[in-house]
Amino acid sequence: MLTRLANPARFMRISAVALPWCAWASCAVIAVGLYLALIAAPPDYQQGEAVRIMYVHVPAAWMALNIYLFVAVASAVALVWRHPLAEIAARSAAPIGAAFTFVCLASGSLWGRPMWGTWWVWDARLTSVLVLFFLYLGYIALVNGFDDPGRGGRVGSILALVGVVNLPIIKFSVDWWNTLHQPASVLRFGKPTIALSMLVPLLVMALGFMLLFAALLLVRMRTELNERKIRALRLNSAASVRPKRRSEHGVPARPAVLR
Amino acid sequence: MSAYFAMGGYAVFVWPAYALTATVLGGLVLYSWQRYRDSIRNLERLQRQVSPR
Amino acid sequence: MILAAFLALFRRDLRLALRQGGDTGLVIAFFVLTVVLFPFGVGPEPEVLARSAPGILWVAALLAALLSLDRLFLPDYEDGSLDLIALSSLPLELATLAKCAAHWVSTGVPLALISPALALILDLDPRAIATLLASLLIGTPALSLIGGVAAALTLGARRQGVLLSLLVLPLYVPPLIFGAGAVEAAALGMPPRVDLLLLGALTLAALPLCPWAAAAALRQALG
Amino acid sequence: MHAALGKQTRRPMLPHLSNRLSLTAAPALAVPLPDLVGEDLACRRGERIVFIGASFRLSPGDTLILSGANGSGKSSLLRLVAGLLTPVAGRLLWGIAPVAADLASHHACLHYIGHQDALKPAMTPREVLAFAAALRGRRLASAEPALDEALAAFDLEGIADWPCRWLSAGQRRRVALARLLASPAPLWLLDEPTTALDSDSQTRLEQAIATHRSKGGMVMIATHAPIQLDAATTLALDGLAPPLQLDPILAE
Repeated sequence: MLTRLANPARFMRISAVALPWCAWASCAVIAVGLYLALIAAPPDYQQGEAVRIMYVHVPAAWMALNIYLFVAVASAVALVWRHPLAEIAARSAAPIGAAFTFVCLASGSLWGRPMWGTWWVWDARLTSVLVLFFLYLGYIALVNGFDDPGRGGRVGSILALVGVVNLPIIKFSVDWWNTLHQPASVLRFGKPTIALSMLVPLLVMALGFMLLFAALLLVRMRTELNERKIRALRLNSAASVRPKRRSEHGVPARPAVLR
Repeated sequence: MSAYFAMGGYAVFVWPAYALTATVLGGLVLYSWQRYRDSIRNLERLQRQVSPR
Repeated sequence: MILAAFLALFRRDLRLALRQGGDTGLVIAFFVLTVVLFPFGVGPEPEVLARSAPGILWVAALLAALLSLDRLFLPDYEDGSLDLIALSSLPLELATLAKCAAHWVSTGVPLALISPALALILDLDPRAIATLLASLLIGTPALSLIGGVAAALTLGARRQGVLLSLLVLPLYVPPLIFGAGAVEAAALGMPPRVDLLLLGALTLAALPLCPWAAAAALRQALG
Repeated sequence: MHAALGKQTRRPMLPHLSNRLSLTAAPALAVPLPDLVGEDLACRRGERIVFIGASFRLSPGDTLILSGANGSGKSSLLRLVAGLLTPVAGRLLWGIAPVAADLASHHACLHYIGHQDALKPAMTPREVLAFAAALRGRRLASAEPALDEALAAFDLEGIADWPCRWLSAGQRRRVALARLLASPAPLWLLDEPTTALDSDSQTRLEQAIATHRSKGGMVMIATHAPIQLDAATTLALDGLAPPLQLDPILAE
């Protein structure tokens, strides 16, 4: 499947069809999810209405982690099989992941305030998401840190792999650190056993976020491909302006099919 | 109706959470869509310049 | 044959770091200065300082190691020595290992050796000073190795200094947690063995993986 | 002699190649070296494809001069032949053995002198040459005579123990060139070697190249200076610029 999608022209055709579907589907699913989360779901016996923040916080946390894994897999494909489209997928997905991570942190902080009286609670999971957020920022800064976008992409792929290897280590060390310094709050931040009426909105919102990710990814990848075409056209128009001194035995005009 | 918006006293936390999510994700959607439209427009303009020659 | 080249590169880097007297002295001065600044911030009360001494010492050591990281590959990249090293009989992975080892010896070891003196300034519990020395000696190789990867990744980037610290700090969280945790456990009288073992595991894991990743990054810089 | 930590399986062709390549001060090579052949090489630097279809054949004792305007890819071709750059198309071969099969042995057979001199200000020329020889795996003890010979060849004995920050540009260039003789390698890749050299040093360089070629060595040189090289073939890179700059992702 992967190699079939490798051809950018085919990708553009497929994504042109898939994009509207993804976009409308994500809007519909998120709308349903919001209705379920804000209206249909019952308040929690302990936390009352505040539990509704969970329907945004938890799906965002899932997306934050899964998108980083997506970036890592795309980077591995880009490095191992020299797959140009995979590099563009990784580069386009990272900002979306960073946005979801930020949403997760902000909603977590807003949820922590009424529950534990502090805007930021150093809970193991929330702290790991914070470190993940810095991994995202590091990747995005590195990819855009070079003048030559190709160079940034390849180096970013290596960083994504280094990051994904470190993720479980960071998660383990933060949990270890958390057990050492038990934070002031007594109520464990863990999710209570979810009643079905609470689980459904959670899953619907998660599906909505996934479709939103897919739609955004396709838009950003198409933008990246267009920008590459623009750069190539500018490079060629600059090249054609350069005087060709040895035009008598001109090199055959076949485009060089390059690895 | 207003009781609903009070969110059992937690309105000041629940609504900002959803508003923030909407602004961040919505902002990213608008920004990406805007850049997408720009890239299409530039590409067509460049292709018109190159092809008629 | 390869060992001769490895030792040559290691000795040259070490001599350059020590001969110019720049890196090592600078790093130690930064370490001492950072630690000394804390009492001005949190106040001189001994029990406050003693309570947070492990964290202060480890964060300061970590930042001091971070300070001299961008000098790991950049001078060689700019004056063409990196081409020479890439074309030598030494595989690039071993070359990065040699450079990270030289960086460790010229910054990590001095930091560890001077840390007991600073522990006294912060009234750290005397029982923990031995553990502090051990944790820094075990942990700083991991800092140099992970830092080596970040330095190789950001080679030739715009604003390399800032970018390098942004990449490295999230990866420094595990060594910091285990290192400071070991010292704190010792200060509370508990056995620091498990923390030190975990820290040692980090360093051993970093030993093969980081040079491999750094070499891959250097090849991008050379090509 | 060469215990390469080869990750790939060793190709039968190359190891015996590197054994024969110990072009020490020994008399001329009994067994001739294979030719260095470039087939239809194409090179990309950053986003730009610099040249396509570059082909050449360099047999022992030959010199190849790369000519072309600035930016036509002379330095890129030298870096590509040195193995620092991977070609985007085409192949580089020793005789029939592709270089990509065993890059470590290929690196052992060449010297690459780029635009930069790769000198550390705090090190002296003697230390620089000793380090360069050690990097190529020469024991320090056995390298001593070769160091003195290299220093003498480029008239550097007087300043052999000055730190490099005291040296002028020409002296620094001579130290960089002295690396060619500090440890033997049959293939010399020289990028603008005569920059900042005075006429006396230039004749020393021409002499070094002549003796190297007489011993069966090969030289590939990118230069604008009128350097005196007899029976040298030329590869013009100007006509090889591709008409169509195609980004690989759009090429399919």
